[in-house]
Amino acid sequence: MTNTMLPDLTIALPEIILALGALALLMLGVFRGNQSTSLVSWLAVVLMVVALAVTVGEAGERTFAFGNMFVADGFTTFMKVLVLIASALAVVMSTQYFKELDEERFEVPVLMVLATLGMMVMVSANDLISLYMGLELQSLSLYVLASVRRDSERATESGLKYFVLGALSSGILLYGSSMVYGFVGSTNFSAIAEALAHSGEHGPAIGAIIGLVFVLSGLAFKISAVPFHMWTPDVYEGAPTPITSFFAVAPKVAALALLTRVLFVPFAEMSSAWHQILVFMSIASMILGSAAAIMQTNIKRLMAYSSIGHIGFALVGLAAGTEQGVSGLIIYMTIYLVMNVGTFGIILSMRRKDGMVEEIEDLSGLARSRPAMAAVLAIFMFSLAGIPPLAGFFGKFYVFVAAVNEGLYLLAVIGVLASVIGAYYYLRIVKVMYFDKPAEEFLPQKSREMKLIMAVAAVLIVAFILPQVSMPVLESAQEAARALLS
Amino acid sequence: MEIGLAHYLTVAAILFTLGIFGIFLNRKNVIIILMSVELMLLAVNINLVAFSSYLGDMMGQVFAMFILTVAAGEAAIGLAILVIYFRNRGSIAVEDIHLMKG
Amino acid sequence: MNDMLLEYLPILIFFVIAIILSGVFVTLPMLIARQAPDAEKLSAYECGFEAFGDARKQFDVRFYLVAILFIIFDLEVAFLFPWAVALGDIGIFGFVSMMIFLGVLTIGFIYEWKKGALEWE
Amino acid sequence: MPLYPTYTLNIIGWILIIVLPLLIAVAMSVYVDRKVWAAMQLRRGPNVVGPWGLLQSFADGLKLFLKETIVPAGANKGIFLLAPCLTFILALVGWAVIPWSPELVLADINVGILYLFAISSLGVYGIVMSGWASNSRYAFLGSLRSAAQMVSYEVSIGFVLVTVLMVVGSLNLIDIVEAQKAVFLGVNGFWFTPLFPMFVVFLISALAETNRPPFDLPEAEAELVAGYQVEYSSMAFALFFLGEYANILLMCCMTSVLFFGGYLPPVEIEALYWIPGPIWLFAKICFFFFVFAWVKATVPRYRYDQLMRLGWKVFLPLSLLWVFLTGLWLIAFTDKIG
Amino acid sequence: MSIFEHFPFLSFITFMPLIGVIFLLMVRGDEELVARNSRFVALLTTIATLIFSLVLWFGFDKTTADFQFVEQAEWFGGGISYFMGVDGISVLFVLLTTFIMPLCILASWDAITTRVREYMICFLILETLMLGVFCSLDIVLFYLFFEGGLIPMFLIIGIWGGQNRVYAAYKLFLYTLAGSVLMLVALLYMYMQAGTTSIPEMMQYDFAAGAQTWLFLAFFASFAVKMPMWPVHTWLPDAHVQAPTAGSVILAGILLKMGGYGFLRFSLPMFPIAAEELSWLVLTLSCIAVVYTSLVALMQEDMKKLIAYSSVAHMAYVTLGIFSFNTQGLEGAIMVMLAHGFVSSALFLCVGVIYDRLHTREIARYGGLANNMPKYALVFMFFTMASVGLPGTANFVGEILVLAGLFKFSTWATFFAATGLILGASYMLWLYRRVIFGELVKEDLKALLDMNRREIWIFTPLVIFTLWMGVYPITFLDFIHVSVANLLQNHEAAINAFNIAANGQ
Repeated sequence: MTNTMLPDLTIALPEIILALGALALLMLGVFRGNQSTSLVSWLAVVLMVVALAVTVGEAGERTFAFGNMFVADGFTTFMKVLVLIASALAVVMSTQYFKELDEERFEVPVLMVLATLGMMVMVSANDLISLYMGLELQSLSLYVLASVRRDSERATESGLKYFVLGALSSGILLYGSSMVYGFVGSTNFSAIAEALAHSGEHGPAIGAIIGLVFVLSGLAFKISAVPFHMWTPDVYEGAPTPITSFFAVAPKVAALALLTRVLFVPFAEMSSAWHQILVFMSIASMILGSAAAIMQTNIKRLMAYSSIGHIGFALVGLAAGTEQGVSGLIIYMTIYLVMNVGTFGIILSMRRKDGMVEEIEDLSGLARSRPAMAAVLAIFMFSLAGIPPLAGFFGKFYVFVAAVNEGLYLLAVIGVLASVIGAYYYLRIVKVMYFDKPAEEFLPQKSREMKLIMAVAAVLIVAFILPQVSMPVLESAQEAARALLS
Repeated sequence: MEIGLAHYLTVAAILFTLGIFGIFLNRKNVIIILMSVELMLLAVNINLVAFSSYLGDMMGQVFAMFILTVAAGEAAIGLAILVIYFRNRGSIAVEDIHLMKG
Repeated sequence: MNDMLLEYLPILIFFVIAIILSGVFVTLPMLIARQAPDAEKLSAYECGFEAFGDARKQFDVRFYLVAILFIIFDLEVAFLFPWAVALGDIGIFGFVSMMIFLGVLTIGFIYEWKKGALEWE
Repeated sequence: MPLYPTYTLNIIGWILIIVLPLLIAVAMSVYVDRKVWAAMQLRRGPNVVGPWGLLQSFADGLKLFLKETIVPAGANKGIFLLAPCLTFILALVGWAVIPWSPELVLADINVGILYLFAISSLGVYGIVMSGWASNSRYAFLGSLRSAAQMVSYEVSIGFVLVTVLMVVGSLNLIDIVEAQKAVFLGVNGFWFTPLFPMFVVFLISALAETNRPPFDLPEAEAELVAGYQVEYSSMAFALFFLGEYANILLMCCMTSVLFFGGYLPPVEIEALYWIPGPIWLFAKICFFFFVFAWVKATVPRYRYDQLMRLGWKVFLPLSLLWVFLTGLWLIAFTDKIG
Repeated sequence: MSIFEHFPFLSFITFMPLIGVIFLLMVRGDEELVARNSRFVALLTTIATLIFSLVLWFGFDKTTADFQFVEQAEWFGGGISYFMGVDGISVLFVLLTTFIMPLCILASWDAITTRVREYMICFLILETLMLGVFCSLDIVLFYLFFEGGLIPMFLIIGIWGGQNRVYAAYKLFLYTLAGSVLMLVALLYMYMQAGTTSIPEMMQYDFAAGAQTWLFLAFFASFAVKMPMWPVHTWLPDAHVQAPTAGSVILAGILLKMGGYGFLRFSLPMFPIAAEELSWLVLTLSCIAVVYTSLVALMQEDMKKLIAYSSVAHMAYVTLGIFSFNTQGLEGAIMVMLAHGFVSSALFLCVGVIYDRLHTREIARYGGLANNMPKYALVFMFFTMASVGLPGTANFVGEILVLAGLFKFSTWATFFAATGLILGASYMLWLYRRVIFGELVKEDLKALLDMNRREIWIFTPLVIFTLWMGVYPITFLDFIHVSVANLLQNHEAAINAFNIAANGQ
């Protein structure tokens, strides 16, 4: 028994490291008190880096563990790397923020590590049970993180909303899982795929299709795809900004990875059933994300709608339903990560004497008072809008290539038109920064790490046209997609 | 009348629907929402156990156990968030949750 | 009706009898004894003072904390029950797994302890 | 199928055979309680009604029966009356699964201990409902305190049960009792094994679980004017009272079954088996009830913070540790795990 | 030629301005000093680029239709490569760009006083992107440059523009973007069909006739906006009016040419059948544009707006020429584009000269400038005449070729185009009369000084080239001949093949 256990454990080594590390950090924090927050944060980052190294080091052929509940292959490796990078950066960005507020809590980095652990499990899930466990570990940590500033009305309200709708989505997902289990006969992805492949002439049972729809809806909540996006703007606005920046990237990557696996491994046979849904969600997300953002005055809210829109674009790749589409999705999420981390870095730097500000108007004339910051933000905005030659364009390029290749012309046309609408509000930020009268100056960003993060992100966005930068991403994305579908 | 799988599924479906309606139609109290969520999870558990017995497969019951645990954690966290929310706002009425509009 | 359910039939009947019994106990005095309510008698007892305000106001958050802790631990107990029964079948592997689980639980417990969730004064 | 009516009637008969003596036992236990208490304080206790005051409890009951049922104006009437009923019902139905001898058990379900655990957990509802429904501060606070106390100790009880289950490997109460046969040196009962500390924890937790002194804070007459019961009168109050004592007896019974060999004789001697199981069990229950009364008379009342500390910071870690140690013990000295 | 084959001239020229950007970023000191140094760095960079681009002028082999100065390197994988090269159609546009840029920098010398460094950075980046558009032989690369130009242009108009600059900047950006994203979808389709993104290879690929129509329309959406064609031209007057002088010059001189260049590079060779079938649409729109915008131009109160509308009309000639599918038409179209690059640039500069002095473009505010600004009046007159198409100036050659070509194709269209010529003459001359002639009555006008030496330096080369093109157009036509002939040959071959296939069924 012991011998058969050992290989299992090594496959999940990154997760185990994170789990044990989170516990150790919790103990460290609770014995040393809140003044150890920065230490705990840095150790959390170290932990994630170690997990990252182990993940990369272990990359290889597809292997299963824990009775096929857990899978590791090229796809999981890539997605985990993304998740870990996003999480580590979010931890770095949050330390400064809470220190300035004088509200340091060592629980924040610990919760972020736990959420990351949940995401890793999501990415590697090969069973409805492990899917649910990962998802919930992530979600529960995020609910707490959203309302970690207990004395802020907005933070608690956002936490409450996030919780209620998140719990609802989990319920829907579970109901779907139970239907799938009942009508297909297993919770294991491989077994479900096997069963569906032999479902005979009449195709899969109607119950299985209903189950799939419910599972899809539940996951759509997590990636905030329309029509399950309602929580996103409020939660983004209310949560503390570094937490929002965490929300915006890592969970989305993980949930999309999960969604991809769910669609392409167990339910590959039912692609005709989910294809329509994805096309609809994608179109609705792109349009709503672009159109609703125009009215916003709060930049975090704007980013919320922006992320809804971007999820719509990423889903274009999934809707294509091909290896090319999946690799487009992966590329999209990689670029999305860099852009969002950078943008939130800037938002976190919007600080005046009397605290943080987050209205778009506060950026007025930034180009005069802080030209470098304005230039960097402008780069991110143009990139988010998908204007070439910045990286954001390539993200869209690759998903649309996949869509067009599959003959989804309407989807592609609607997508590019939505991106034009989207360009309008990204331009508005550029306009405010460059064309408007200067508002009160921001305090300088003191944190060297933050400056570095923003600078590196901006450079990556600009330098993506260089094959030296882009080729590794493109190639590994293709490999990851191939690994998933093989 | 023999109680079969269909009956369990129907009960579960009714409970689940009640849960969803409880969340969306409820205009009074957040606690009711939390209870509705629990109701949904309960419905899922009924489903899973019924299927498990029907299929003669233990996985469903294992799943149900996991859901039970997570539901407890979820309830705990939900109540905790509700408590801090109440401390800030002095109300848990649903119509008061409107600081941010979108 | 299968045999397993049959085992529970006595319990069901027991419940019915207990309910009838308690119902009788509560209602009979209402019929037999003289009922003469008045406002003073029906007011809430506050050591002789007039009751003011709502009795169901906010209460100490620690009660709530205890409730939460109870949910968590009681659920773990619910996990331990089947485990304990099946311990003979699942062997050392099962034992170690559950000990890891309890270890995690203990970490959480230490956290609560250090955070003062268990303090009452 | 045609057997059902007779079967059911048969069961009803058995139930009445349990319930009626139980109610009498409860009444007598109140009397015994007061007698023991008085004796320890060198008083005489009730001695007026009937011979040696034996009918005192019945007189009290009759008095309550003829009292006016007062439902406070601000109360939720339904819940207010339901609460004592619930307490009483739960205190009774727990007895359904108690094995009086290997054959003599009303409902020999295979999850007996789980059933008992569940029934005793539900007890907290009656208390919370009464406190809430009374719409009175004392009642509300008292019920909260009582509920918190009960759930706190229930956690430890849960872990104690787990240690027992680990050794037994079954949830059936008869299995549990049988497993205690001659565990060590011919003594019947887990108290004579490394589980002894768990027995102590269980006994003390049982005191707290039933709001008995020294843990009778929730209804501390001096501070909270009887806590959640403050608004109750007449039979509603009596039901609480009866339920409480029935619960105490149930706890005594559980202690006997879990650690003292239930219907088995105390030691494994063939001659002792001549005395039937129910009598052994009854004797053990009496013994533990005496212990309860003894503790009430001699131990000073705990402060609330001390009580919670004992539950959470001593019993819970201790029982958690014991789960671990029991496992080690089973691995090292038995072939149960391996 | 050997040296040209190994040295990446095109990349060098294209990215040269970026080297200037790096220098600009390193400029340190107080605002005044930074501004002065920035101007010099930008000017030197553009002049250096111009000098290097002369290699194309002299090294270009006019006897072949092949792409020259070709560079190709692995880039994104999947067939997307870094592929640069010029042929007879594009080489002149590259030269036009490098030629106009120093003039733009000079024109902004005194006009721009705030954030000079950023201004110059935007211009240099814009130059790189514009050169890239004309040099790239890979559709992805092309699209990058094509779209990327929007960013600096948006900033130039938005930051240094006039009163209503935000509106104009938005309009420019969103109109152009909306058009070009449709082209993107078409590009993706072509990439998927042909399996390559290389433009020369794509020219060889036969797209299905049904698909061609859609592809053509998608490209049309982009190029028509960029051209701009009626009715999607409305962004242009706004952008011109609000942009700083140099911005208008770039816009009129080069950016508008991208649309025409796109038609020549993509629409005609890649979708010959659709181009033929839809030529009625293009011609109709162009004819409407010629007449309508000329009439609108007559009504204008604002000088820049007037010239902007005249640009729309001129660009309509370009489309008329292109879609008459014959040598005269195509060559004329290219000539009109080149000529318009000089002439309209010069006209905007002329407006800039007096705008810098009086800060208004309202025609009614001027009058009688001939009295105190004789040199200016002369230059202005020269370019007015050039715009009207006076023989001996650049426009004349192009317009006459276009009309000749068009006449072969459609008489009706020729009629409308000729009407446009007359209308064009009237609004330009009327503008000139109102600004230059008449009594010099207004006090502030009397104080105006004539052109200074810098301004004369700006106009001199423009005058020279305008005359050169008008008097000896062969120099330029030599570059174009072979490529155009090749283009037409392929076009006709494709049409014939299609017709045979259609009849054969």
